[in-house]
Amino acid sequence: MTSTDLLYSDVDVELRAGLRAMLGARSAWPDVLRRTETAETADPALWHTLATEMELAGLAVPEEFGGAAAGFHQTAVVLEELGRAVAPVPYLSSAVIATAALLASRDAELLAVVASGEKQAALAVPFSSGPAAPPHTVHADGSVLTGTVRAVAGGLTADVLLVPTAGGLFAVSAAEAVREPVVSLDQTRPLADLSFSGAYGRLLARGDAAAEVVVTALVTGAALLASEQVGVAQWCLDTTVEYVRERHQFGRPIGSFQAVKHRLADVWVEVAQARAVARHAAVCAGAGGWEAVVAASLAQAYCGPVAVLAAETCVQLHGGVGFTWEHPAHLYLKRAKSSAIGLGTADRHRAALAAMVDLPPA
Amino acid sequence: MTSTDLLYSDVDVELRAGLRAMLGARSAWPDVLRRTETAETADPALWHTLATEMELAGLAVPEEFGGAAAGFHQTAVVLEELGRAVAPVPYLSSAVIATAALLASRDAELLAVVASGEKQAALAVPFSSGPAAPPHTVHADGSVLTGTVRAVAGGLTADVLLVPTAGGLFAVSAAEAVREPVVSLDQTRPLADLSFSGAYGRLLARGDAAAEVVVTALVTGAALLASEQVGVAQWCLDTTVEYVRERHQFGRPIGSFQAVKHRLADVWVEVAQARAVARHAAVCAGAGGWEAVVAASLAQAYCGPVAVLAAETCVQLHGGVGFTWEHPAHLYLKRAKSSAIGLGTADRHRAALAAMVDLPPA
Amino acid sequence: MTESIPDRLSALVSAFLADHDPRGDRLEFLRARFDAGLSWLHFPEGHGGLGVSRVFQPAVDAAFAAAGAPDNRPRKISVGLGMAAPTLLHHGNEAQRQRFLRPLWTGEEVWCQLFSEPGAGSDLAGLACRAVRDGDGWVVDGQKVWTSQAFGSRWGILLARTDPTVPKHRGLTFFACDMHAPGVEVRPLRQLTGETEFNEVFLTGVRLGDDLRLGEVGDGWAVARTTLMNERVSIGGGAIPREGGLIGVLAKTWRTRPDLRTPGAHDALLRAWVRAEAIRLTGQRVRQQLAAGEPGPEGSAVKLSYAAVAQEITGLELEILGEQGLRHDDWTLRMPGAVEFLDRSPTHRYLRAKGNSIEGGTSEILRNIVAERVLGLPAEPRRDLDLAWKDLAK
Amino acid sequence: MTESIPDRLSALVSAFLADHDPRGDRLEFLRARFDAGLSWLHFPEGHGGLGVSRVFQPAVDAAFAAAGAPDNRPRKISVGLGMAAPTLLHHGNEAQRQRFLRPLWTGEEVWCQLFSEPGAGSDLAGLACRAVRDGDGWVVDGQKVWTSQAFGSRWGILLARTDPTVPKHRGLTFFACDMHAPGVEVRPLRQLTGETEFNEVFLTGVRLGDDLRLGEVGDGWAVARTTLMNERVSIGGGAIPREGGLIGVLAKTWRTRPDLRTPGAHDALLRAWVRAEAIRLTGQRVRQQLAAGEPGPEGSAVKLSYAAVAQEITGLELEILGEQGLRHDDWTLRMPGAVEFLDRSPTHRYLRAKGNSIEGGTSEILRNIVAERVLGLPAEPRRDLDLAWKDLAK
Repeated sequence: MTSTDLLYSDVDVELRAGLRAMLGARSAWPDVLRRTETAETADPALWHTLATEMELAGLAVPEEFGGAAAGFHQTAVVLEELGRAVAPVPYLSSAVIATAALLASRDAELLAVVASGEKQAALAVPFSSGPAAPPHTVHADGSVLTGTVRAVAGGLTADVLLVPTAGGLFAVSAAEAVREPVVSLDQTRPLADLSFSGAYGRLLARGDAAAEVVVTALVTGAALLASEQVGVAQWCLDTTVEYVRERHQFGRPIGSFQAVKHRLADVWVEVAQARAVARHAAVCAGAGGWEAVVAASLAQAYCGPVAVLAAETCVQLHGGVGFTWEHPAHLYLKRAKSSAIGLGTADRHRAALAAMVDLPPA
Repeated sequence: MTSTDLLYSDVDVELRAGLRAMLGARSAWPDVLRRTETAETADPALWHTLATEMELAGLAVPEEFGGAAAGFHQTAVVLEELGRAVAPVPYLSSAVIATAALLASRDAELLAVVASGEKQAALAVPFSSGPAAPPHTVHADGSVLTGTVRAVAGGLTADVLLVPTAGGLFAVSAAEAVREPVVSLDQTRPLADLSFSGAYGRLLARGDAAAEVVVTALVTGAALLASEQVGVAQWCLDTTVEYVRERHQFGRPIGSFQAVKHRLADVWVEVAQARAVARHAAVCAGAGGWEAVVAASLAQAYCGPVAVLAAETCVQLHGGVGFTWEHPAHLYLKRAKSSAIGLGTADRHRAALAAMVDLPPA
Repeated sequence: MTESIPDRLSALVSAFLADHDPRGDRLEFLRARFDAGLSWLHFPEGHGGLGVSRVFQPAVDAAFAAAGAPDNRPRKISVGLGMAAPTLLHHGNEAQRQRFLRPLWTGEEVWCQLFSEPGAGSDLAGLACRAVRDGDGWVVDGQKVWTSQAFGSRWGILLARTDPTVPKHRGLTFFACDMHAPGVEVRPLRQLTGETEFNEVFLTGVRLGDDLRLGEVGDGWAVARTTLMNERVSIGGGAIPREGGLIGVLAKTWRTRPDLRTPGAHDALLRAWVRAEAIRLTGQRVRQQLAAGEPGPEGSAVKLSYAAVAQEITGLELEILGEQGLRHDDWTLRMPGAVEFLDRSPTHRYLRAKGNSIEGGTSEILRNIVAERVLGLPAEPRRDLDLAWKDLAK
Repeated sequence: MTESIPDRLSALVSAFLADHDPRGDRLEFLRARFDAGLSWLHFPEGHGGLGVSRVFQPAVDAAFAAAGAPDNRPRKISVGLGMAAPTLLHHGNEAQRQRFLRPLWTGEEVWCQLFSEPGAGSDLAGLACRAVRDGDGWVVDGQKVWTSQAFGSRWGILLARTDPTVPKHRGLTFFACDMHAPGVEVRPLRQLTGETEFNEVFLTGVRLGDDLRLGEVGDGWAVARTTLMNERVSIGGGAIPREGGLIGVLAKTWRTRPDLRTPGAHDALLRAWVRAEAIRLTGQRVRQQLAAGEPGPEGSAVKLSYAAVAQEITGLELEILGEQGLRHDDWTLRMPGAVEFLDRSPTHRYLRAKGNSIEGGTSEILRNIVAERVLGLPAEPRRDLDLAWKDLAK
């Protein structure tokens, strides 16, 4: 096993700066908060800018399919920034998970429209799935699909749904599904319950190949979600540090109290380590193979809890104000907690790791 | 379930004061430390004072067997003080575990000599046993015993060994065993490997009754060990508090640093709760029945880790000096850690609780 | 031979019940009970009590309840009972006690608390709300926050700064604030659950007569300490059975949903179960200490631990639930009823539990208090105690 | 076209090896290597180096090793290499560098550290060891502690107080202490494992010439900062494979002893495994940052985390082992060899790991440093910076 490169390149740094400026202008937290109380919880204009104008939907897609061929380690930088902004766009679901599925199923045509940002795609599995593929809840009779999938990330706004069934993986036009928005814990990542009753599906892969496509997509999603979690955690840490430097009680900044300092130092340690773990997972996700699977489970076993810790610390150290709706901390808390469940809890990923690294249960 | 009385009685308070004075005079920590490097790691004179002069060996034994009939909740007070002093006497092994076994097997004669402190007894099981009875490693051919038991607490100095076999529970004169002292992590609780090759045993109980005697003894031991752990934890907390009030760095007592204060406040919370849990277990141990088994496992699931936390915090907050041989902290660390393994780890007691309170595993 | 206190009380209650119909007019009955000294027994005669220990209270309350007598809806008027009443008793003058205590106890007048401010949370003594002398009264300007039931309240216990030129603890004065006075504006404060349990109260040129001042001018901190000490006493709570509360909800989910179980979650559940049980037994011991007349500091342990375990349990619950843990029930802004903690969705529990380590004193402040008052550890070097309030860094 | 640095270095090493037999006299070879500037490349010419970046060092060392050349036993002389040498380079005068650097690097003269005192651990600048002017030299009295290898050392880097009447950081002076001087007494210090890795050093009327002073009188703290910064840099450590170190030992036990497995221990093992792997990857990232010339503060994260996980793993190991975890191997007082961490009993590992969060800066102090220097959080109010040392509470 050679060492993965865990540093950011100059291109990464530039990409990050551009994204952060755009998100700051177009999707500052008051905008995000306001949107959670509207009917349109995802931001279509922001998606358009991100996916099409900035050409980031196809960042990890090879040039032959119309992508930028930059690789998933650069996609990870995008996710860090989207996490940092709790941006309400289906980037993880379309540009990572569905894209990984399409890459694995080598569907050139669909890949091209998704990579261009022209269309959004979503893998029709519950967002909580992982690390193993979920049981099939949609039945395929030939190419006619019937059944229900709950809590699909990106399902509400996707144009194309990639639906796993026992009969294979199908591409289904969203128009053929009934989509019920979920009142989700994290309103910045809308979920939808999808129902199919005799929908037409185009077969993308069948049998073992289909199962492998789904697993690859979930593994890639788990690996990349870690970078989003790092972004969430870093925002929570930065925002809390800034607050405790300014907030005075007892005639001094509360950040000068040792208990506060130590707690934030501990969060910093966790975030620093989560970053190394997430970078490793992102690089491995691009390379594929066995280590990609190990690294993805490691990343979800580690980074999910770190984002939750950072967000919970953010709420606590903001005191009363962190408990209010008007402060953005709760957006991050909700994103962190639901992401810790998304694509498999740390607990389930630890169990998966145990099998992979030969540490058998009792 | 009626509420157990978790307070100390006036008699308890008096008993505690007398014991603490005696132990301070007779077994201060420098004496304890010195003794760990001698051949006689247990203190026979101290045992004599405690068991015979103060008449504490039979504290929990009914009067008809020559005991004080005070009940195990008072024995628990003795254990708190012995823990506080890391006293090198086999009180837990003889006056609690073996006594509980003799009470359960209703052996009046042996009970009387053990309750009087005239003889020490020990249940010949590894100290790590619990909460389930350990597998038999001694074979009984009629009343002739052969086999080996490792790491028996109190086994080195016991006059009578209570040896579980598939053929029943036997009382064996220590003279019939080969006893090998163990170089134990906690030298203040000497352990011995015992070998029997054709030793004569007197049958105390057979079949299910014998198994039940052993389990009762282990449950009682686990319940009462919790009070010893509270004593260890309380000493560690008190000693650390005293140290951080005196020790100056940066021109102020280190106990005025908030990180130190909060850490000790957290230990205090744990010790306060451990005390309630240990009192509950001690009262229930006297009453017997199902709740005694639940309370004992609860006590070991909770109090063992608390003593370890308190001892580890004691070492850490003493800085370099806590890492030296010349400071008593390590005596408590070793006692705490080996007691957390003794009579079953917290982990095993949690699993036992799961079965008892209907929280089945996955 | 003198009659024992319980016997005497029992006789008094019987006599009272013989004279007053528990099914009659609710308020009339409560007022009469107050006048008979059978309200809060430890209060002095003439103020709803008989000057006997509060350990006898439960028996008297039980006797009234057994007779089908109305209660004073103690949960609804908890700020009045727990905080305002002892403050009025210890620091009010006779006229104030006569004016306020009876309608407070009967629930005719609800009280709220006007202490915390956006800039003064943990450091309550640093508050900025000003009260300025104006003729024979006061004019109050400032903003208060985290006020429960501000909408339905008739009175508020108010801590305000009357002298900014002295150190912070010395420039405060305590008032009963007329919540109906012009210039009092209450706004609901929305919390991260979407609900509004609390309010902000804006005070703009609010005129209060000097007869509403409790204690001396500049003595507000000492008065507030009485208030806060009584708040702390009341937090202990009653006996709960094993698996009462949050752990019971999670245990039930575990038992009824074998499909959700994983080995890792099992051990986490057991750890939480053990901890919840330890807290429960500690609470039991605290109540036994109180009943024995030897109150200990372990109530603080319970509050600290409870906050931590509530957060642990509710977080674990969401992870165990998986897909269901991603779903909330309702984000609509609304004012919650008394106890919705167990009726709402698991996500609501998770979010609401975040307040447990903030409200009623943050866990950080509570650890300071334990370290200094229980363990006797030295205070940190402080600069804020001797400087004039106006010169403090803010 | 100019030759690249690696090529030039490679040529220099080849030429050197052609002239000097790596199998010949060890010391002669090492001295010659020093004189050729091939010892520590980043040192200036004339002092064992060539003034080039230390990134080229590994290749040169590897070339010498490949040729079978002797090394200078870097582990044995780590205090000299890591702490004394950079201090001598930056603060020593030319005569001192000439005198000390070569025998230091060749290992002919071993160095030890005389900084910590019983009363000055975390607060090193508060140390009490006095150095008093006496003619053209100094007389030193005091006690130092936690000195490794004091017995075999020829020199010690000594921080002593030369002026107790000024604030603590300003009254210190830095010396090279002659460990053979009369009045230097070394006593082994036994630690809780039973061994003696460290020593106490008693200095009683020790006379040191003024030529042994490093830096100006009163400048000792600035000099010591150079020393300590270099200690911190050297702590990073090298690349380790997955399951290198303590977690590998535990994983092996788990794999080979199915009889010891429990579900609860399994999850604890996995948590530790994940954490150990996170630390390993963070260390990898730290080394990549260093190699890219962009050192980051994450090394501190590794030290903090490593101490915690080492304690967690060794504690868990004992619990998993059960009966075997109750047994120690040997309490005999002895001086341990270089690395016995993995060869001794699990109980020894458990005990020794307690030192990880104390030695080289306690975890508490390290968290302060992270909070203030990395996160930019404000310092606590301090009283000890401006008072004369003699007036500080001790």
